[in-house]
Amino acid sequence: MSGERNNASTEAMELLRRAGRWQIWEFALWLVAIAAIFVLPSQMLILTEIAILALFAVSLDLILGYAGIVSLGHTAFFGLGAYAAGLFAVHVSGEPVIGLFAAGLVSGLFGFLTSFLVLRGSDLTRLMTTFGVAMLLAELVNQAAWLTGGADGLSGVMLNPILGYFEFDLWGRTGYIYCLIVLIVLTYVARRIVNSPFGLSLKAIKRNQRRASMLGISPTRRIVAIYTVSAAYAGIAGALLTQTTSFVSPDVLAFHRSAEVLLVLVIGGVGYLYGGVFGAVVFSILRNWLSVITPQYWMFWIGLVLIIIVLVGRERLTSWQTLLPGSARKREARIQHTMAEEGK
Amino acid sequence: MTLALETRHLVKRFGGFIATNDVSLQIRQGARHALIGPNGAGKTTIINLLTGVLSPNSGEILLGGEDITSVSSYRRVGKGLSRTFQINQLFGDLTPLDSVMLAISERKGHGRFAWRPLSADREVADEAASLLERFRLVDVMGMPTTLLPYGKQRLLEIALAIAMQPKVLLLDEPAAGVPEEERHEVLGIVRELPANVTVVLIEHDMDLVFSFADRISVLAAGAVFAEGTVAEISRDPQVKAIYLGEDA
Amino acid sequence: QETVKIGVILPMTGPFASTGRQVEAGARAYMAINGDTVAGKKIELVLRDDAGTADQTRRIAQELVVNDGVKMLVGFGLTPLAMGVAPVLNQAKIPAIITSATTSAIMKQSPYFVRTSMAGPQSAVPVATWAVQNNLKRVVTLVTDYGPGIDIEKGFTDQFKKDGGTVVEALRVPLQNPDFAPFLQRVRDAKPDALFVFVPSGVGAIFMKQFVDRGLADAGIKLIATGDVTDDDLLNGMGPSAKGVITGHFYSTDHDSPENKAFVAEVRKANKNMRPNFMSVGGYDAMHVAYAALEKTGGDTDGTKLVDAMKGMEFVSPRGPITIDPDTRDIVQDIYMREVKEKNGELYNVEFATYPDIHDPNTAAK
Amino acid sequence: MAELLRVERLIAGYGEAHVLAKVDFTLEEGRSLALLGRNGAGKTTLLNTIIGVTTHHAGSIHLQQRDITRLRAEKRAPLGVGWVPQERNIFRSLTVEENLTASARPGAWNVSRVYQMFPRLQERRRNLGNQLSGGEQQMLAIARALMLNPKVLLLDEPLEGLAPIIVDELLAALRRIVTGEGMSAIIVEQKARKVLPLTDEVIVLERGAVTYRNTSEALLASPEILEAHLSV
Amino acid sequence: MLTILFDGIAYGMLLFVLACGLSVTLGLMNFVNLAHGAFAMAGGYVTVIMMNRYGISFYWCLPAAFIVTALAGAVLERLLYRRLYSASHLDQVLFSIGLVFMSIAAIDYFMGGQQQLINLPPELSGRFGFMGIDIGRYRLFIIVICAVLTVALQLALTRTRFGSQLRAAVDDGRVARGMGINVSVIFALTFALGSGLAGLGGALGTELLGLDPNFPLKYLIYFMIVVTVGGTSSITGPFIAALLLGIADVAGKYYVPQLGAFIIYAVMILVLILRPHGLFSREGGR
Ligand SMILES: Nc1ncnc2c1ncn2[C@@H]1O[C@H](COP(=O)(O)OP(=O)(O)OP(=O)(O)O)[C@@H](O)[C@H]1O
Ligand SMILES: Nc1ncnc2c1ncn2[C@@H]1O[C@H](COP(=O)(O)OP(=O)(O)OP(=O)(O)O)[C@@H](O)[C@H]1O
Ligand SMILES: CC(C)C[C@H](N)C(=O)O
Ligand SMILES: [Mg+2]
Ligand SMILES: [Mg+2]
Repeated sequence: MSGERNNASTEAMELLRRAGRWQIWEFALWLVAIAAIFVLPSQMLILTEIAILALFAVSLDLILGYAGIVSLGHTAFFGLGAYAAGLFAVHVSGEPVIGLFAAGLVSGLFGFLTSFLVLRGSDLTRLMTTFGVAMLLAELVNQAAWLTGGADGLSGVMLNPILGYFEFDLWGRTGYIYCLIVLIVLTYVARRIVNSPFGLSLKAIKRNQRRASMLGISPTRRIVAIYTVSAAYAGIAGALLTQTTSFVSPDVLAFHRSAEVLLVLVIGGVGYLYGGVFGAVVFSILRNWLSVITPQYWMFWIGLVLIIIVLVGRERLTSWQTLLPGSARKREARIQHTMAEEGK
Repeated sequence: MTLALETRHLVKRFGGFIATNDVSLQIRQGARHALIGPNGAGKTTIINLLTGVLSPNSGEILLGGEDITSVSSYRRVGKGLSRTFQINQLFGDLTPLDSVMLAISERKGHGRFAWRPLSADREVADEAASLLERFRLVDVMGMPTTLLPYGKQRLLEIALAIAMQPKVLLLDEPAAGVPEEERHEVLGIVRELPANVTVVLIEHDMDLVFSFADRISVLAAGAVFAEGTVAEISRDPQVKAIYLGEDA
Repeated sequence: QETVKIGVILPMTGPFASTGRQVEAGARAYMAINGDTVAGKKIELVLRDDAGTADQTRRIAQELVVNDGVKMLVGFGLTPLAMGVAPVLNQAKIPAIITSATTSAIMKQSPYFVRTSMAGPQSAVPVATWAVQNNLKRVVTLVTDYGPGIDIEKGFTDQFKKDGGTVVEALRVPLQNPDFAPFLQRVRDAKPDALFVFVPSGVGAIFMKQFVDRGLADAGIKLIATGDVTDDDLLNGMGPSAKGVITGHFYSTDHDSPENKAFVAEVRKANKNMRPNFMSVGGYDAMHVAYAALEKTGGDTDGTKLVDAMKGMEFVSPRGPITIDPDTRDIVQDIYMREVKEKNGELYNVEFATYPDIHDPNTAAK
Repeated sequence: MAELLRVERLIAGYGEAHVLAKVDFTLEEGRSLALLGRNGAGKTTLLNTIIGVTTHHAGSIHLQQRDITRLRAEKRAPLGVGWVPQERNIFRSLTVEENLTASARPGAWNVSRVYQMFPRLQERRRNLGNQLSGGEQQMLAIARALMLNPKVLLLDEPLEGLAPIIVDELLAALRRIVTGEGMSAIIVEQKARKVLPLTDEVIVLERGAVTYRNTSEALLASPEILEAHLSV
Repeated sequence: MLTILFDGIAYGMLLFVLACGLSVTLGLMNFVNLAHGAFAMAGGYVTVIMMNRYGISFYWCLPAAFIVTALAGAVLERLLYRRLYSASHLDQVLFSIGLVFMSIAAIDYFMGGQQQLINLPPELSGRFGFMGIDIGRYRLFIIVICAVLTVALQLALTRTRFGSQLRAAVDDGRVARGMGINVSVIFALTFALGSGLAGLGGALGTELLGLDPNFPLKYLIYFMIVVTVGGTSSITGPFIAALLLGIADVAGKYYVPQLGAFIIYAVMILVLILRPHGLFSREGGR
């Protein structure tokens, strides 16, 4: 009997380990991203934009994909971080890395303060309260022209070389490397978080909040915690934008950004962190390509692509993952297959 | 006699409807207490009041002598209260393994660890595996819960409550949907819990109730209608008339 | 033959898409009329959409410079979009001709900016003077609450006070504002002689309707505005209610000159009979400035040389004579007072007075 | 007696997965069938396939000689199939009464008759569906199916959650309905001994296939077979 | 003072007329149809084309806008929407935003990007005084239409069997089918109704809001605010919410114009903090 027990727990350990294991495609993805520095020197700018958008989407995935909190105002944190980094550079110090931390801190704090708004209510309620917060913030920035430059934007953002060594260049190479490093580090951190017991409790809260509290989990605290982290992530993404463009304007707080990041994440798929990254890659490249071909009507084609993605089923588009060895999806597929076999 | 759980003059109204009407219960530590009564008598409502899913209009709830009437529900769990739901409340596409891991690590207070991988917790995993084994869920522990047959989901529902190692365990019709042969087995696991664990059972299967409980409260129209030992209740003509029918 | 690429960055989609469409039409009209070669070089436009988002504008500008090798940039629909590109210009040292963005502050951001649209307050100043001259001494101002609006409010108010008028109340309307009722009611209650208005052009048409519908005109309140409100492109659709509105602006489709006739005819021909408006002419003149600068440098595309060539340039545009101020690189132009009138069954802004050589009051003062 | 329902070599499941493996049985008018089997044997899946909410792979279903295999679910109820789902699935934003009337069809069963059968429902008739107790929901699910005035009732563990006295009444009522009114019923139940006395025939499912078929009487008389098929 | 109240009510009703179609599709059918504005825009363009190109009377344009968009809605429902009822809300968002993008570009292509304006018949323009209140004729017209619509819809959806079948279908489509409720027909009809109402709203709104290809995105947020604040389980909820928001917005902009832009969002957040499921939510409803 004890032999059997051992079997069960070994099997359990194996299942748990597999869930958190690094996949080959993850390494491949980051290798490609790094290789791009040397292979695509003329595309640094769009790649930078993608990296920033990806980080922003990862931050949204932390709350949406794991805790189930939809937000149509996530750009509040992005924009706040962008302004924080800009103001920091203008008034305190032009050192990018410190500015990044400052922006993350400010946005995280704001996330913490506004997190009580998303604790209750349906998806729709959350969608609209977060949206409202972002709009109020945007209006505030517009009115506080003495600090933010108002509608004209905050100019005069000058940045020192990163850590005193690496200067931002016109080609955007430094900018890209900088953003990529931040993205990789923060994705790694997010990965640790979601694969921890804490991460598991978020998944549980998303699926059944009532039951989660009956396991002694305080949904409130967990949501506040992850919302704060996510806000800080978004703030850092915003700061990266400021630092790589040395300019901030109120459209970092505009509605379309919240909507865009949601689109990007949903395209890539929620709840596995890389959805944001893939979504950002696909969406940016597609949009850029289409808007070069047809500057006036690219929206039509993007719209068509979105509809096709939904109708064909994103799962089928991302099912390439099952082809790779050892992936979680493959395991699921296998289980379903076995079930089917047993049924016969 | 120490009381594990006590309610005093508990009242709950839904609009004009009184679902719990001045209920005072005393359940001593280690009791195997059954709560029975007609459909809609207010049994589930009492469990919801006890666990803080609902808050009472008036009255008090005491857990081990401590007033917990206004304590939030997750804190009550921390104080040793655990329950199952009449209608399964599970975690959708999470697997039974994940669900049980969650319950155990939360009990151990590991839920705040955001840096340590789940798989690094050998101890928790061992305990999860043995619990799943006891509930015959090992073969399906890696499947999304929603795909399990109803009966297996029911077992997981109970396993989660037991994983919390409660001092007081509230079971709301645990056997519903569990095949007849497994019912006794499940209650067997419950019965094997340490003697100082208090169990409150709601159940319409009288075979189970009579074989399991040492004391029974009968609820009707929101109020306590009768209370006594198994023998007393099963013979009570009034209880027969409103609830048991002729069979019992 | 060598090709010189000019990058055109405009909002072609989003709320300001009509700006982009007009500017593009103007620029293409210039090339249609004047050919695509200058100083032995072939000119090629590379049009890109920034959807009105500043970081996109900046990225596209940077890419056009670095990857496509454009020698000049043209466009910039909104102030923050232009602001965002300034650091790129300073680093890459290439000229950027602004065809639409209007705030005064932009020009200071980079010595490579040249403007062929207008500085916002330019058209407000003559309106103020004209109002006082015509005995409209108590005025309420109403502007859209963003950079250009505030610039224009300031330009108007400064001049108006100097000339002896009183601003009874200054209202600012949010950029996203579907209903003017409360603001117009406030105006009505204040009972001024006239209401001075600036709102972006699409909004202007809706504003006009609500102004008339609320009976403010009947209550004896005159509407005076910058030309954005009676945008030539939309004027016809506003219907009879627009008749009699007095505006000050730098361009009217109706401007009587051979240059303008040719321009209007070309734009109408190429764009399903669309009327060019003040944004279009900005695009047209931007191309003129670009051509003339290349001519002057003899085809040399060095950015600094080009900008130098542009400074002090003088020519007759479809709107009338204009100069590029050699110090500020901003445009100096005549502002016309116009009244909306019916001509051949269509509505036009008919010019009736000219205020010559207006500088941006905000920078000229200093 | 006329044949009511005929299921032949039925293979069905969820999506790609097969759960039922060539199920065969027939049911005659005015007869009732007990459907037994362990957890996960496919009982629910079989009922769901008859009502038309699973994925059909092969085989056929005939209702009164009419092939309904490819008919969409909403077309089957009007032909006389009434369904009590295992998880009750009360419409939560409808009141009790709306739950009853939304899908009702004319016939012997009407609102006042089901209220007579379940007085509790009448007391709670203005309550929303999701504000009912578990047992009340079960009653409502049964009442809702009766309001369809079907020819055959598919009952998926209908006794679960009901008070013993109600169980007795319900079983008695079902017997009256089946023998007295000619309505047929297929009843899934964990406690075989409760339903066997009421039903005419019995089939046992195991891993999606029929492994035993007999009259209820015969099965009741041989407890060892019952044991063999149903114990774990 | 009373004039401001009247204007507030009128503005609220304008919001409502645009949003009530959405409170049918999103509120009752639980489909996150962000393309609602595209249907409204279609209704608007139908009106513009009929009036400006063919000189047809405004009064004929309203039913035409309703019918054309309802038909368009029905066709799209049959072809596309119905595949997505069971999809997640996020997929619905993606899909309907895709439609919005396509509609924006398509309208830009066919109709051009400029503002479209219409001129109302004289009896609807201007204003008259009534007991000291200054009443805009067109605004009164909108108020009347809204009141009628609200009563009719509310009755149709709560007092009829169609209404309860619809709610049943939304609650649990699979089981509703099993009960013989023809879910797809009900959904198609309801969706057509919602789209038609959107079209009607667009036709009525063109005069006051203008119309350009960006309409669906520009006003999307206003529709959503009304429906969210009102709660998704009735038509009267959004009606009252629209009134509240309209009055608050107009009065706020009148009395404290400096805070103009903050008001509507602040009111929304406040309401949602106090009542997370909107002003009127049937307890236990979604
Ligand atoms: N939210 C609510 N609003 C109104 N009435 C409610 C609500 N919740 C429960 N009720 C009513 O309260 C009564 C008691 O319900 P409860 O679930 O406690 O019954 P129960 O004893 O558990 O019955 P069962 O044995 O059927 O599960 C029922 O009649 C139910 O309709
Ligand atoms: N939605 C689903 N998708 C895929 N597989 C499913 C689904 N529901 C059930 N199954 C599988 O189908 C098989 C049969 O399940 P079914 O619910 O029909 O069993 P049952 O006999 O009714 O069991 P119980 O007695 O527990 O109700 C099981 O193996 C189960 O895992
Ligand atoms: C096209 C105009 C609306 C541009 C505006 N005047 C600006 O400078 O931002
Ligand atoms: Mg109960
Ligand atoms: Mg079953």
